[in-house]
Amino acid sequence: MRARLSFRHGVHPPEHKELTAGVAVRRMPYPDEIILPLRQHTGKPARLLVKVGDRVERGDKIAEADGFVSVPIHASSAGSVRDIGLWPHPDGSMAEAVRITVDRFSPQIPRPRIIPHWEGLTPDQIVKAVQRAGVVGLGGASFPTHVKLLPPDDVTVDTLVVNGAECEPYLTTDHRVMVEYPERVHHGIRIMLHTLGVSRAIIGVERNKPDAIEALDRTLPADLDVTVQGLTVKYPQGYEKMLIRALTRREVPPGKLPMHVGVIVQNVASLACIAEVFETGLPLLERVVTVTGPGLRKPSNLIVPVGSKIRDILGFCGGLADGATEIVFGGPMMGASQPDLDAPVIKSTTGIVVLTRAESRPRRTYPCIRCGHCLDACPVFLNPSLLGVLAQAGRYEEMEEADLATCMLCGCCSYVCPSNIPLSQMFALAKAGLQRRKQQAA
Amino acid sequence: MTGPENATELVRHAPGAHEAGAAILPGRTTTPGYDFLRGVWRENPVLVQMLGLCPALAVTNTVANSLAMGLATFFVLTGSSLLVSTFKNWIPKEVRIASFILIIATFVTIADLTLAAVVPDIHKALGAFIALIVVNCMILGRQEAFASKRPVGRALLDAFGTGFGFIIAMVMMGSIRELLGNGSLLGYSVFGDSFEPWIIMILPPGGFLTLGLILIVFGWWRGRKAAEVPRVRRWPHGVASRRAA
Amino acid sequence: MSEATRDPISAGDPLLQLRASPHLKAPDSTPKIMWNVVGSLIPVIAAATWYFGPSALLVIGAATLGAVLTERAFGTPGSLADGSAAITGILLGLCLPAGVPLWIAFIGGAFGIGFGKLVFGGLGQNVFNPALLGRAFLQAAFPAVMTTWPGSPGEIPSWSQLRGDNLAIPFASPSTDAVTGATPLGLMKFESTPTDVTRLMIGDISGSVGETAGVVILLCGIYLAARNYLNWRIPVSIFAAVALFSGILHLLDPARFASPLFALFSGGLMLGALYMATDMVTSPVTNAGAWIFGIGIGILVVVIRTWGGLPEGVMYAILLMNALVPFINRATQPRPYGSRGRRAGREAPA
Amino acid sequence: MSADLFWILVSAMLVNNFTLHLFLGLCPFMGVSAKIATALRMGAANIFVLTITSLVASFLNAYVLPHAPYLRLISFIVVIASLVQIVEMTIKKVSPTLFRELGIYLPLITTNCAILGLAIFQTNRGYGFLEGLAFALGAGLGLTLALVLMASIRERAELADIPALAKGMGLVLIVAGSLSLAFMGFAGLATP
Repeated sequence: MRARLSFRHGVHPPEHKELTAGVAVRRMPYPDEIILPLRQHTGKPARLLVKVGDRVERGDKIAEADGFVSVPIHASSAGSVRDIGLWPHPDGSMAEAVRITVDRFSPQIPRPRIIPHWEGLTPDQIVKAVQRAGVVGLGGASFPTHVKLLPPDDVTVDTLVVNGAECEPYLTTDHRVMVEYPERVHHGIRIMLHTLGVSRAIIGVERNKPDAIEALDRTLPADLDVTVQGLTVKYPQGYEKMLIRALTRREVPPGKLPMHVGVIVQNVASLACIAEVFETGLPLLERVVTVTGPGLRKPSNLIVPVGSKIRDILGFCGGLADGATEIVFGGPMMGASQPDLDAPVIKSTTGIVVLTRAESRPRRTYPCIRCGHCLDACPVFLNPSLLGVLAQAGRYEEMEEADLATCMLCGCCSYVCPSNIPLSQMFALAKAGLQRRKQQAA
Repeated sequence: MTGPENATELVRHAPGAHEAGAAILPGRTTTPGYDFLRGVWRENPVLVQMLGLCPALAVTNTVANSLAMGLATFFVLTGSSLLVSTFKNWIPKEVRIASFILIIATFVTIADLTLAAVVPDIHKALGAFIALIVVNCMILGRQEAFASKRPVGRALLDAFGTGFGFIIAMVMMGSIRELLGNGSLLGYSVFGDSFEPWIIMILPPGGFLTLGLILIVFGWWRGRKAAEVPRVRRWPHGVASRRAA
Repeated sequence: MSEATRDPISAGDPLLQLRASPHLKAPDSTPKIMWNVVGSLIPVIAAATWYFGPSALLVIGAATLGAVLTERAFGTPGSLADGSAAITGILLGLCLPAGVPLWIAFIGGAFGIGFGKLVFGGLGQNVFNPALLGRAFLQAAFPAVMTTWPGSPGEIPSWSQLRGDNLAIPFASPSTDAVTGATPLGLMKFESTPTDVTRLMIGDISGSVGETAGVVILLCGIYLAARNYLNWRIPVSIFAAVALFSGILHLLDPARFASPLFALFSGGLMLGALYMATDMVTSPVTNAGAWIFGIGIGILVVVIRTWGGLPEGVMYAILLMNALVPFINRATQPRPYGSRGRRAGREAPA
Repeated sequence: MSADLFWILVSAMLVNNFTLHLFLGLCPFMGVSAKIATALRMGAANIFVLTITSLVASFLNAYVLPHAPYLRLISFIVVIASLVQIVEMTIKKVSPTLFRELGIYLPLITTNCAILGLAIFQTNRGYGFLEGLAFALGAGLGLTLALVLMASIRERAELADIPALAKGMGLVLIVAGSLSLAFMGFAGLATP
């Protein structure tokens, strides 16, 4: 059964995945320097364990989890700690980071198994092992994976939804993972199902990746209830709530988590990562990153050590082409522009997209003409037109009444707005403003 | 009967009544000239305070109608102000609004019957709107806010000024609407026979649009004047300082 | 740049831009939509010229000039470029009789933009369709001129002849020596004479400059709908409501009430439904609202045509529903994702 | 008979709308039309008072005024004002909730020209008891319609970039003029 599954509304930005969709994943050589920010996940930053001058081996823990919603950080390369201090973070701020000079002559030998084999472990032990491996959601959300694996007692999870949608234009990270490591994905699903005590898994893949669907189908394990579902190609199909809606017809109420409707969502790359962690016994040290865009000479899919600087990666990909104007971490719809080429790739970096003037040229803003295109685009059925007017008037409280909280800043409204009103940016500001007001009131 | 709280409600809710009420708070003195001029222009009942809009829109389709309506209102206003300020100490506070209305209604009845006898055509054209002078907030507002608290002379001055201001507004509206809507003024053709009249001007929408446009033009004119000579007010001596206080 | 350069910085000298997401943008823009609407009107204007000769171009030109000059004089600087004033002018010109004096067309355009749009704050803020407001103003101001229809194209001796006193001196009444006719709706209402539907469709009838060629307007509207420059729900619901309502009446008394096809292709319904009612600014933003809006217009059109004093009611129907749009928008707010149970029918699970 | 009543109602509501075509009830139309919620309540209060007024006017016309026509105006205004006062006190006693909703508008309505206008028009046109009721209902509905339309437009305009000059009453008047223009479409709407 392969009905056309999707959600309502959404947009169809040009995909541009052809740049890297057929390019096999290569391994990038170790750069000269690795930058490891202590904040690479949602939750509390990790607590520093090393000091300047320390020698670290590949896989060494350099910072440990600080609390439950936190994960440790491991050295992705052998070398010595050169510096600890503020460094450009991909989110645009300066954040505390460990700067490691890579040992050019180290063989980067895998250390003895750090993470145990999963067979025979209890679910609790697996969860602990996942946390110890520093695994976070690799789809971009960077939420610590182990937290999702411990649903509270009052919710029953019946389905594992595997996110292979990859709806962001340009990105082919998950695509290549599915095509090249389908067994790992299935292995990861097996571990997850065992841990959660769930019997059913659905893999959702957008239909623009037939080879990925084919690969996953071919390697489908016979003993598990896993189905591969083709999904309509539409942004933001890969957003958790949209994916759940498309695959299970369930809707996550505002302020609730997917687990409250009986679903756990994992990204294919995260699952492959979990499988790899238990196979090799090494924590999360590297990840697949799509480096692409019209402003890049050699678009590629790379395995890069976490902490590699943009500069080094772009250099490996042939450098910037003429006319490159903007470097975006993540997909171009929700990603963040990078002001500094020294910012490192972190665990949640799905891709680096180099845009040119054609995409990034400034556009004149016109008054809202109430065309309603944003309402037709909004995947969570808000009225961005009204919210935008309220935002302009600074009426944040009224925006809250108009369900601003449901907005996930997917950017669909900004994308379609013919008047170039920066709607999602205004909503982000309004959300921040509301939070500030609430804090001040409290 | 309508109690005192109704009166305050009424005055508070009448648009523009806010400033009008503030201007005559007890303890503040105004010059006789100011009492007169305030109503004529500065606090023109129609153009500034937006009172008495119903007649200003309904019967201003010709200058003659506007003038008749203006004069009738003027008569009722001065008559009531005279009576109210004369008998202000005899009118019990609790029933003062009702008494005002009774006094006004009496004068309106007189005006109604007089117009019917003297100019039956115009009386017919004005129709029910003569009777509706009773509920013209402007008149009741002046009684409550001014005539019932001031000596007879001042009350008359104020009524003259306000009534005159009302006539000015009425005639202004009437002239614009008759000129465009009929090509004439007071019935005399201005533009000649070949003029294509703008019928809309003598229809209800024309009333709204004309007043709206007048307000916008006045706003623009005031804004320009304020920009030219900031903070200088050309009003009788003492007024500017009082306003500033 | 040579292949040797490995350092990305030196490769393209990027002045790195920082922008908020999304970093991609759909190709549509407000001026593009507006000028596309203008472009889609060219066949309609051509048809108008074919039927009403140079008068059509003169009237459309005068109305557009009135609209554009007013926008230029009082609007925000540069707002002419977005094309919305031009649309207002052209649409107004298209719904005037071909014989109106040019000064009247000019005043209509100026009034529409001035009182219908600029007073509210310009593009996007107006409540009433400016073209229709201008038309309604002219209808109320100069009722005689606005109901003097030129004879149908077949009755005019030569194509190049003016269809009325277009060139009357400003503020003067037009002379009345042109060939005049009656619109199909007028004939139907006052003389109970229906007009052949094929003639209605091709436009060989008397009426406003641009509203007679029903099929041409329909095709242009379909083009706009296909490009998502108009909300197809509005015209579809108008047509459905008019066809249904007038169909019922027609069944009750075929002699008095015209057939649904006649109702659809007569008067300004095609132009109104496809170009005026779908004006984005003055129609509801929600799709549920668009249905309500369209059905309301359809019903009002039939009510006014059937029981009102005027033979045609499309303009008033749209203006009245324009006034209701803020209310409709409030009443049809979409139900956000996850708030199941209180969701409107529109968002019901597929 | 019932058809006549229906057309009286439609006529008072749409064709000769009290506010937009007869300029009655302009004070609430300008003053209490900033928010839809208050506009609706004001409209409801108006319908209520208009209906009562119509009843009273019918009674006065039938039994009192034939004897003293020159007292028409005075008796109307006095009786209406006192009646509204009584109604206000009754509502306050019987239903405090309703009073909170409508109460504060009642005294405002007393001196609203729409009320006296209704009584006078009803008398001038010689409407009987039922016709008067239909007329009052139509007038009230028309007033409410105009109020709500104006309020919804103003709520929208409040968020718009209105030019400083047109802010406030200028815009309200022009919107009223436009509404009045649109309502002209109902002209001639009458018994087929």
